[in-house]
Amino acid sequence: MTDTMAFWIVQGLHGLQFSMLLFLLSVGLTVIFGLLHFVNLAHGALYALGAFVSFSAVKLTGSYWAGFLLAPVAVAIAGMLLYLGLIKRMRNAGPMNQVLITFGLIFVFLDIFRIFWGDIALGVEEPALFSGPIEFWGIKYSAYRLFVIGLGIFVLGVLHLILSRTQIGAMIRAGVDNEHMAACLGINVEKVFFIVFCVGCALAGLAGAVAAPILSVYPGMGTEILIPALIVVVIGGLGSLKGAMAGSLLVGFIQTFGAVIAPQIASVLVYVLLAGVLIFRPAGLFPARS
Amino acid sequence: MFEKLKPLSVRATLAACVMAAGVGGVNAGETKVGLLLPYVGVYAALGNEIDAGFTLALEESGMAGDFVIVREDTEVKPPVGLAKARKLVLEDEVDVIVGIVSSGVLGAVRDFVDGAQVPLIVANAGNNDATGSRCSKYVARVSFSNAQINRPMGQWLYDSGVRTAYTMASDYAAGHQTMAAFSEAFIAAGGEIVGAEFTPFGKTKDFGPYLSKASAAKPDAIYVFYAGGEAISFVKQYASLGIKGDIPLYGSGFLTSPLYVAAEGPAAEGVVTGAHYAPTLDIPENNAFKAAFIAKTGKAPSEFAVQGYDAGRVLVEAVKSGASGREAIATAMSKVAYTGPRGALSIDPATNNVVQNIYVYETVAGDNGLTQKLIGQIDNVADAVNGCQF
Amino acid sequence: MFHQTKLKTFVLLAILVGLIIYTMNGSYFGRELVVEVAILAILAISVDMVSGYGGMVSLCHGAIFGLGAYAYAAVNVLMGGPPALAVVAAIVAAFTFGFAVGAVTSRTRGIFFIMATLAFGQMIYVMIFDSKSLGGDDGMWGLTRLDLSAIGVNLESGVQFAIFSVLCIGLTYVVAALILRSAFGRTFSGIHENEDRMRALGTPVWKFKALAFGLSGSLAGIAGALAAQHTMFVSPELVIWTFSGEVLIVVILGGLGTLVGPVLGAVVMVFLKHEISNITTYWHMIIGILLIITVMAGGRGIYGGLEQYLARRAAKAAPASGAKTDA
Amino acid sequence: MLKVANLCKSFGSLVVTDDVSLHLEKGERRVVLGPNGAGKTTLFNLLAGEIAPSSGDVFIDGKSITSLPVEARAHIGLSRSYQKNNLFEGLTIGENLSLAAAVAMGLSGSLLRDTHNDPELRKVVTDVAAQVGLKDMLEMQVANVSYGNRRQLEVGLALANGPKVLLMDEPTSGVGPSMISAFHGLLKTLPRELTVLIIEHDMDLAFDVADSITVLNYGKVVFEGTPDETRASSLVSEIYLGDWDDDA
Repeated sequence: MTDTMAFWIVQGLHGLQFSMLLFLLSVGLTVIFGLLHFVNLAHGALYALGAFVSFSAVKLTGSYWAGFLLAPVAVAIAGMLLYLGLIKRMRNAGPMNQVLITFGLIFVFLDIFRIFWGDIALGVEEPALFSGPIEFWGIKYSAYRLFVIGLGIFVLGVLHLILSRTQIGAMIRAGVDNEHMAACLGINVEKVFFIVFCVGCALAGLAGAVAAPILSVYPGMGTEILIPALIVVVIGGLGSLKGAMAGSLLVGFIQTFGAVIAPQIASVLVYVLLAGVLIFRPAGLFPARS
Repeated sequence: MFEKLKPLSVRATLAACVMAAGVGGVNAGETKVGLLLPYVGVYAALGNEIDAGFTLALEESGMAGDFVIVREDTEVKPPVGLAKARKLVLEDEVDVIVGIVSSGVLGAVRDFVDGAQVPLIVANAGNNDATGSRCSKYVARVSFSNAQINRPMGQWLYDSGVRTAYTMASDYAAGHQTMAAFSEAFIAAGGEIVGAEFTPFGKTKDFGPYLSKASAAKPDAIYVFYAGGEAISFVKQYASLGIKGDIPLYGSGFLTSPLYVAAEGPAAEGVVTGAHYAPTLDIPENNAFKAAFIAKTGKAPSEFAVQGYDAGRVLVEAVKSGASGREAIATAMSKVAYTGPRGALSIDPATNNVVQNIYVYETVAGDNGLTQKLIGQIDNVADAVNGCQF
Repeated sequence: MFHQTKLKTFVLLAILVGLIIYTMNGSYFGRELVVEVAILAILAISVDMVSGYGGMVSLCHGAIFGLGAYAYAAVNVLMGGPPALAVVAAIVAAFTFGFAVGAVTSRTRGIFFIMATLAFGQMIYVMIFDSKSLGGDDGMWGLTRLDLSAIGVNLESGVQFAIFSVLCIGLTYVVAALILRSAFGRTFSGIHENEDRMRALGTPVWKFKALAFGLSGSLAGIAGALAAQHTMFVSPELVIWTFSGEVLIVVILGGLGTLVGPVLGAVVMVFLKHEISNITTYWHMIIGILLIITVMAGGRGIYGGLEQYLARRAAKAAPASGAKTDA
Repeated sequence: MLKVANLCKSFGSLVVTDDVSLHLEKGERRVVLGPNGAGKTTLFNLLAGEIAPSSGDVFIDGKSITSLPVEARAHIGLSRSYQKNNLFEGLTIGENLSLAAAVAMGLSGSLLRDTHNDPELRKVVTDVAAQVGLKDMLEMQVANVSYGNRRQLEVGLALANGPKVLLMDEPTSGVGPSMISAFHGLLKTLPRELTVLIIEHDMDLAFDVADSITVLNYGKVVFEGTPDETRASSLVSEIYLGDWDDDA
């Protein structure tokens, strides 16, 4: 293996790793979007909550896996409360009110993080199992990042199986396609919504827990990741698993290779892509609903 | 606009409320101080450290009663910082302003305090220009300049055997000034810069692509400038990607600041940085300071706490020398010199920047987590005049 | 569809006169608050114009505002141009960007539109932040204010600048009202009501959306020019996306689609925030909770509520009259 | 005036408009008859440009408008009303009409003129309102008026839009007999040079106002002739008798 080839493979892995993180975050966002027609700007804050919970769990138990398991559960519970308290009532309130409510939630979460975890950025250690680099084919790469890539692919596979093979998956697909039709078919739409919302939140929490050892954990982390995640959703198309993955890969690879090849314009490239999609495919690349 | 220009007063601590006895209650001989720091936002932690250091200095002098403090929150937003500075000067009529963490806020405030002839003691913001081309008789800096910390590191790296270096920094003024100073000195010493990268400031989550690029260039060393959350991400990713085993990491001290190093964990072991303060500096002044700071706040001080302390000390020394009122304090603060927690310290009358030692330390595992092992010291580092004219 | 009612005229004049009186009698800091109110109110008017009357809920007006401020600074500082020219540049730049966003997003609706504006606003932020010539993270300083000495006004004076800012609210309101009651504005409202029918009637919808967004943008540009002159300094914080959300809060608080409501909202928000932040540094949370309550209550904002209250009282007084509100 | 040549539209394998050709002279009143699902509304959508044909052409005044978008066709003078009310619900009747009239008069883009208080435009609005029987209801909000009034406004919008060719999609759908006769009267008062194509279910109305009649079935033109010929046609009565439940 030549150095150049190894270099590009490593960069490809970087792109893949970032894409998977974006995927975990945006898949919940996009399915909640597609099914509930609800835009949750606080999705980023839930991701940050996942990271903070994972930080505390790791600190208490000394094990990364405690955070890995606890964060999705805690964030799903937070999502449950949000759904029952606010979101259920705001489902038909129109996009602007939803944007405003969840925008308010961002403020609330920011200060909650500050009160409980302070202003200083925190760190979470990689799990011992995946600590440090491993070498294969003459390439040295972070074991933990490979784990993140694997996890992303695993989650994609599980979600795909659930959507295509199970009863609830069929209900979700029917609901995304046509809510009234689904209700007519005797599907308990409310229940499906609730489950999907909680699962979306759990995935955001998982993304936070997974990101924590790579990045640092601080109150503003959710607000910063929100815009890339929204761009992924718009590019991919609302409500589609395929779209979320395609959007994540596009954004992840454009950012990674943009940073390596053309750092001067890297930051604008994603927006150019977005503008192009909006002009030529206003419903995104793979909209769930035709 | 309420987010950007929101001028308001934030009482950071209860103690402050006691001291801020209210407008108009200033007796003759008392000095009114405007403490202009971020209490919310990304630098809130720095603001609180500086605040604690500053009040410690006043208390320690036994002259706390001679000062009235008015605190204002910059929210790390230049327009807000400027609005607050105006408020302090025009409404509260303070004698001196102390603080300012971000260079953006300093850039916004500089012309105003210069025009209003109000002395400003800068407690962090390191932009070279503030004591260079945009220097002012009324602006003195007790913290550092970006060049001051990193210029000596160029020679030091060469002397310790590094011949080729790859530089990486956040893409904003501090990053560029840091790297310019380091690179110039390193090249002058005989070294070679084999590559330089400026990563988008505040937006870079994944340094992987840049780190892999740096690693592919096979330099003797990587020299970086990152601070806060970016420093944590950077150091951890550097270790996780396995570059740590191949290429040593050097940088300016913020990379492994005591404030953040615990979050970096074992990844930070072996990283060598240069800074204007190291907590393990074993001199009586530092040991006394550390004990007093821990007694006051319950935690060990960072370089930011020291900067706050020295800002307070400079003010106290100026007032002790008999200065009272804006003009007198401005004149007196340029002449202050003493030995403090970071060793001998004085204000350079030519630029109003601090003259101080730069310490090189390695982050190593200690009994209670990570600690700093001093491995080098460059004495009395002063910046060139750089076009400064009062 | 927009109607300038007597109540609107009264409320607007009451606010403007109130602010001027407050400026004359207030402290230095009171004047800062007044300028803040003015900048926020102008921006809120511009957002209400497209969001309230055209259904184009924008999350990029903060960025357009910042772009205006930067255009002002660029002409004033980098090119050494006079402030008057810089104001024109601010308006032109804001108009151009607004027009482009309006055109590109004209086919998108609802949440897609909102997110697209968010992303394009963020694009401006990234470009400004990355631009070395615009000072990057440090921003630009050394801005000068308009020279109105010809008419005996000295904007260097805090009081006069604050009053000038208040008058700018009035000016912006008049411009927005004239646009909304013109044939163009009514057609724009028609598009909001029923886009397909408006198109079937022969309206090239995208042109109207783009132009309306551009015109609204130019009002945001005025706010930007005012902000640049106020601080005499610009930095990327002006362009940050959350500010767009905050402006939207002000519009909702005051009353979406009422034009005068957002002015009222700006006054309430600035003074409220000032009071809350005197008490705690966790004011973000309190503002957030207030916002959630306001929206959950499903209210029509402060002005909408006032209008409703007066209409109900009038209906009680004269039960037979079927007075029509202009909601 | 309006010429349709070999117009086809299919959705997948479903052919909804099958080689339709029509020719309307200036001032002609043509009624389109046909059972439900015959493709009448689809034909209108094709003519108005709301959907694109699979093949074929549409001409106005001899010029092809096939590639023009909806709004450009309206500008040329092709105006339509809808079978299902498609109005500006939140506005008053007067505001509705003035929106349509402003477009026709080329004022809609003006930033200077206030169409609400423009005498010239005001006159068009009151004239059209009088024509469709809404003269006294200009200040009423659409959301608050009866279904019948909305049907009237639906036609009013099309008329205020200054048409040369008027497409009316079941203008009397769902209204009572008195309103049907009122509408009947309206059609007779329309300027004689206006070309009108109407989809209609009410046979009496159709035979009374039409100069000519086209019958569609399964997307095809199956009959074309004068009202008398149509009345006499066994094919037409067969289609109608065979599909009697068309009283939608």
